[in-house]
Amino acid sequence: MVNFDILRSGSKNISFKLGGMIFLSVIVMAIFAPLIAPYSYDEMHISDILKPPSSKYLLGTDQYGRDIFSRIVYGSRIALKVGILVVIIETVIGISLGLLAGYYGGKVDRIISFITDVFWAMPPLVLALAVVTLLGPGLTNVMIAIAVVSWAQFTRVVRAKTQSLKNMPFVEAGRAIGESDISIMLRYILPNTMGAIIVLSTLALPSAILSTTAMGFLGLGAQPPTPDWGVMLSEGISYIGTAPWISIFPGLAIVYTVLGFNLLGEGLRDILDPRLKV
Amino acid sequence: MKALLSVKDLRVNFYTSAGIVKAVDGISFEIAKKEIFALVGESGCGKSTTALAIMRLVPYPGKIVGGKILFKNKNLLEATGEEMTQIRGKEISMIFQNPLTSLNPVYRVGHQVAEAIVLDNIPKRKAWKKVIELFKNVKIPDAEERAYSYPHELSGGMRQRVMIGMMISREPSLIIADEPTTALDVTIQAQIIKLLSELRDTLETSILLITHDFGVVAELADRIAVMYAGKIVEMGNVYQIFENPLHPYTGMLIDALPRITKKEGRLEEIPGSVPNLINPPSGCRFHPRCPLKKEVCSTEEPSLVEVERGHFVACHLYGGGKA
Amino acid sequence: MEYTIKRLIIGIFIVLAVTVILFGIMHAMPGDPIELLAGERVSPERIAQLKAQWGLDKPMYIQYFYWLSRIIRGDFGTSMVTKLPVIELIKARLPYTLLLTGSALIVQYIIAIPLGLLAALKWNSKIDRIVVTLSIVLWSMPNFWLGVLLMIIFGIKLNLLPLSGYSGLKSLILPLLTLSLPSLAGTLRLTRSEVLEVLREDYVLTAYAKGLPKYKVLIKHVLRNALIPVTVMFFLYLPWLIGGSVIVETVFAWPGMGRLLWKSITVQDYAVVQAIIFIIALLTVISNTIGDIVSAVLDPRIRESL
Amino acid sequence: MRRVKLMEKKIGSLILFFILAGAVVAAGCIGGGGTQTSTQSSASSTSSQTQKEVTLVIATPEEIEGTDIQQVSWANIVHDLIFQSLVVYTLDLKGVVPNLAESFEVSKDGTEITFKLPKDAKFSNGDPLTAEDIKKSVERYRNVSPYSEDFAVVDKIIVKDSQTAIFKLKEPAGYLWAVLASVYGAPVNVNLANKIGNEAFNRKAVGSGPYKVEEWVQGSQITLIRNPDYKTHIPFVKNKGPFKFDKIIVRFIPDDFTRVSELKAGNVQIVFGIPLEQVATLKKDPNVQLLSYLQPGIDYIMINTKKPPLDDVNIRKAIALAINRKELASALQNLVRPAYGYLSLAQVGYDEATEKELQTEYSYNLEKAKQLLAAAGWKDTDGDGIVDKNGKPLKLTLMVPLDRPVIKKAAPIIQSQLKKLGINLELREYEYSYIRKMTREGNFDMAMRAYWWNDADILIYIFHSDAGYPWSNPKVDKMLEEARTIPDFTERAKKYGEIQKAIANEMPVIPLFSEYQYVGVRKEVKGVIMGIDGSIYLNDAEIS
Repeated sequence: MVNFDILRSGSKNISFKLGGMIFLSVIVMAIFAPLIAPYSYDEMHISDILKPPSSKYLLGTDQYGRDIFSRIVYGSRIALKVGILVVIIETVIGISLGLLAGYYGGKVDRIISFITDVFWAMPPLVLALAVVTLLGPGLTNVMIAIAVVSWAQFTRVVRAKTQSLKNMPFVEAGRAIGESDISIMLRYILPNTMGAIIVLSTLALPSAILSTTAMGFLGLGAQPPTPDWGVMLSEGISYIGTAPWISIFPGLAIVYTVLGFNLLGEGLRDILDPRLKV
Repeated sequence: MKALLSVKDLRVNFYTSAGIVKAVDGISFEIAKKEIFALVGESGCGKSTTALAIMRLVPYPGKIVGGKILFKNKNLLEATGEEMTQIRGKEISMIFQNPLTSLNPVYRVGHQVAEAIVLDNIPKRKAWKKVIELFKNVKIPDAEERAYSYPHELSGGMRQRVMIGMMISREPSLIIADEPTTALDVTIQAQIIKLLSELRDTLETSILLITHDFGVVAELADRIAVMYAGKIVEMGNVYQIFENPLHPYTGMLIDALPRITKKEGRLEEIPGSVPNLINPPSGCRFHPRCPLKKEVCSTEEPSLVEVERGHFVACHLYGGGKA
Repeated sequence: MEYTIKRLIIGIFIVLAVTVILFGIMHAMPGDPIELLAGERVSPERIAQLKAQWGLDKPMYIQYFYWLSRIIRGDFGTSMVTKLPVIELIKARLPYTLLLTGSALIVQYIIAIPLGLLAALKWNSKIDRIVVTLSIVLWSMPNFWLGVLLMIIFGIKLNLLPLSGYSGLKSLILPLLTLSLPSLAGTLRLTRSEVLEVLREDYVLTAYAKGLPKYKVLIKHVLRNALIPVTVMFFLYLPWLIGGSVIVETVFAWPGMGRLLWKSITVQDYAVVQAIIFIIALLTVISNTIGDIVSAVLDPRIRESL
Repeated sequence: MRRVKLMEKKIGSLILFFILAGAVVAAGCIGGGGTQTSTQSSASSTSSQTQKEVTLVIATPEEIEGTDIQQVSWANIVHDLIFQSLVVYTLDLKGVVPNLAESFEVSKDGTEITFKLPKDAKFSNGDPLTAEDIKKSVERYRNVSPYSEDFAVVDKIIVKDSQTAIFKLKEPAGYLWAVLASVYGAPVNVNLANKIGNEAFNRKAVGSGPYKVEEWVQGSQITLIRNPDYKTHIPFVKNKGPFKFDKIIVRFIPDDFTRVSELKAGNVQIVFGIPLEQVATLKKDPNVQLLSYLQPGIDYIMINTKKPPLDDVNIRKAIALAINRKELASALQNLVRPAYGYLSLAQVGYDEATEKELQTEYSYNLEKAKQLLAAAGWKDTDGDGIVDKNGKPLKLTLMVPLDRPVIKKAAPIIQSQLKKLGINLELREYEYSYIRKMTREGNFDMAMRAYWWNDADILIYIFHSDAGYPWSNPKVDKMLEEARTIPDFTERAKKYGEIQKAIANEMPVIPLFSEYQYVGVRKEVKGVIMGIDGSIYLNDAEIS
């Protein structure tokens, strides 16, 4: 059939741009939080409890009279921290196991695949809950828990990619000139799996953030007075009748950020993953 | 002679984010009944696009932007989707380059052929019988068994035979064969070529042969059009082209011939490469690669002129410029 | 086939591993059901006494083997909290969870597949963009948040639907939506991308070339092939079908397995958690295998490799 | 090959079949449950003659563990409806009055309590309820209940005649009333329990309460139908006979928001466990009335008196003084009552005088607190706002129970109040029971806890050395042991007054407040009576 690759190349991608912009805006919010936020995130105004949005409190105040806007701004730091750290842990585990399994195959592969399957067979949220209940609540433990339940997907992808790559001529070449297995994995194979990994990470990040909010909802989130969006939201829900702003705005913040990352991921995949390039 | 298909000034553009690509840029040719007409050129020169344009199957982001395609004096470019459905398979059918990807992996090959046959409201059982006999016609051994195989269970040659069987099943008056042999190895190629020429005689169909392989052309074609960068640069009957190639490009293609068949027809011998069609070279599009170029070549675009009866060429060497 | 059998054997080991891990986690957790339940007025001695009654004083591996041997005999044990047989607790909730998740899954597929197809066919058009963006937005919502919003709108402001619990099929609607909308987005996008891929296959051109009318091409050649992975996906959902959704069931006070599971984790009702996880793990393995078989049945190329 | 072809079709239909089957089966089962109840209800409605049956719907946050009060570790409204205690406290907790028992008397030395049962007393399943059953109940309680020690002081029970049971005590025990007057001490139909086994009995227990279990839909609700034989001798209720609702459905709705929404929507008439953030709205709601009662006990901070620097009483007192309970209360929208002593007025043994005394001594005084810290050598030398002693800043962690909403809400405020004192307090949220465990193991700095029991005797489980917490004091041990044996209510209160002062003097535990508890009742429900400790009486209740 006609070959369109020349024609397709460099197709510009809306969702990527949009996602990128949202992503940047969150970054900016996180970095310049102290400049943007009018108050500190834990500053209580006992006299101004549950005040609706006003010029004094842009998005109103919560049950302690803390400025919700400020908390949301600072919260972006938490969200990013959670997302990024979780993804880093996942990718590190995923890549190393995936590379080993894919490259060596045989017993190594069977063992690693087995472990992966085991984690695959556990209901993620349940496992996460169990882990957090075991480690005790708190952001760090939540992050660990989420990473523990969701690294498997990375392993699977990297493994598959590696398998398809390891017999490619350029890898053979590497072997021919006597490169060590490690350097072949890191210098020949890994770079070629990066596309997939980047896509997977950008998509894993928002789901990490969502999982955190879920944990927060079940009361296993960050420790007060940390302005974690999930915790803010779930605490606010009980005020939804009297003071909807407490939960609505953090909710929107979550949707905004997660949406941004999802768009970014979608875009990246369209660009990097030839299977879906149209 | 009365033309079965005549393409007039056909233009197809691809609208990519990188820019507009004039994949087919105003080409015209005719195909008579029972004639085998070959469209030759390197990949990316627009010959396949021409074929798809005739089927009205140009894929996104391609668009037919001008010209006429008269088939039996009916302009296909004005036909409705419904009418095209009637024409496809029944009047014009198309054999594709890669027989593996061109058959649906999840259906038995017999089924896929029968699917076409039943369109002429022939009862299923009859249709199956017809499939078997078609398979016999295209020389598929123990056809009854094969009809139940899945594509991946067949060799490349067999699959291409199935494709051919499928495309002749409704006795179309024109078959477009897009690189029918490229994906096959040499021995099989010969068989398929033989099969095609026989079919032309038995079924009295015309064939539009799309290929980059002058070997195939030499064996099959009556008339030939050489395409370069979306334009026809030379057109004539098989003797005129082979005995007396006028356009330097044609010459090079023919010179490359003996080596082609060995090297599965890659044209390294021709220096330079297919030009970028988003902003094609000024003047004659071939001049950057042309050994005999004059300065007009880079400024003026030569037009297609008839230098001897039925032998056309677009080149300044033959005063093509005056037009 | 022997490939499938091999898969199943590995599967059994997977299930065992899962139970071991969770058993480990559960028992490593601080405190145990007895302590969790006992009020202020229970003295340390009494607690020790009760623990002995439940065999919690034994070393962990012994407890595990007790549990295992009981499971093999099909006995899921007794809940320390309710003192009722676990199987009974599960039986009581399974129908509700099946009703909720089952119908959620149906709705999800019924809506997602046509939309996905539409989006793919109208690729890059307005419709496509709208559908895709919408699905990503849904995809990006915390589902308890979505649930509460729905509650406020339909339950309180409009007062159209029951808010919580199970009182007739009407109370199914809100949890159903909350559950299916986000996951719907997933299926939709899968369908879309698969269809897009198939649409670029040569055999689709072939189908047109031999004169098949558009609808035939779309149904027989495009959908038929594109839906293979979507169908397989369906089977990977099955475990969740039984497991229920912790969050949605909590928000809507739905009397299902998810809530039972969550509550049992918080009070560390070992027997219950173990039983449910065991069932889910088992189901995961089984449905993965079914997934293999189905994809084999649907795709002859894979059939070879089995 | 053709076979496989067939299979393709099969799978397709199989998928569909599965889903449908699933849904149908599900619907089927549920429908089954439904029909079952409906038939039942028609039966009961015929029994309640002409007028159509009246149903009351109650919502509670937690599902019951079981219906057998002797097997569960905590009681709720369901048990109050199934069982009937021999006696109850008066609404102000100043005395005890008969309930199931027709009358009772206590011997002068307080070691002998005689209960007289009405001659026609019955269990809700019709079995006769005699003195023998009282005896059996107590014995069973001693075996199966986690609180088996409640009756430890009972030496033996003498069945004088079928209607007279005499409790012989090892020593006088004022605190025994707390059990006898609570549903925990209520008689259960032991014969039946033995016949059908504890497991079955826990599913459908039988007492002599105003209602009997009809159907318990696990994870969802329990349906109770009226016990026509019910009879009570409580003086402060008008209706001594069966209740006015043919049916009471108790729904278990864990999610606060949902539970309250259901009350607003009128789908339930009575809701327990109103979260404090909803109180304001509900007070405005014209269709809802809020009944409030005070927590029978206090929320407090326990301090690890063995762990430096908290082993220094001055620091503990400094912290106590730095906590501004008034601000705390207002921050919690005055839904709590500041506590300076260790008992709330909803507890037997509370002593007003002591409370006042402790209040004057320990109410908020940041200056004094700072002086105490300085005296102990903690000053802010590096001006970072945090006091330090030889270079180490004062950093403490406070364990916060995440399953106790009010305490959880108070924690960050205390955090910010102690900051003013120059203490860097870190919060750590855990399950309440985990915190109890950690405190028992002495593995903590400070921990927020609470107790709920309407008798001062609860103190013995916190402050007596046997309770196993870091702090103990032999003098206090002795006082606590004495206090439980005092039969006279006012005498006992005095004793507990001294005890509280003795404890406060070493401040191992900082009292914070008692929570106001709210029960939401639809306006159309009239005649609900509630005691100051939250004990609720529906005898006179009816829907208008």
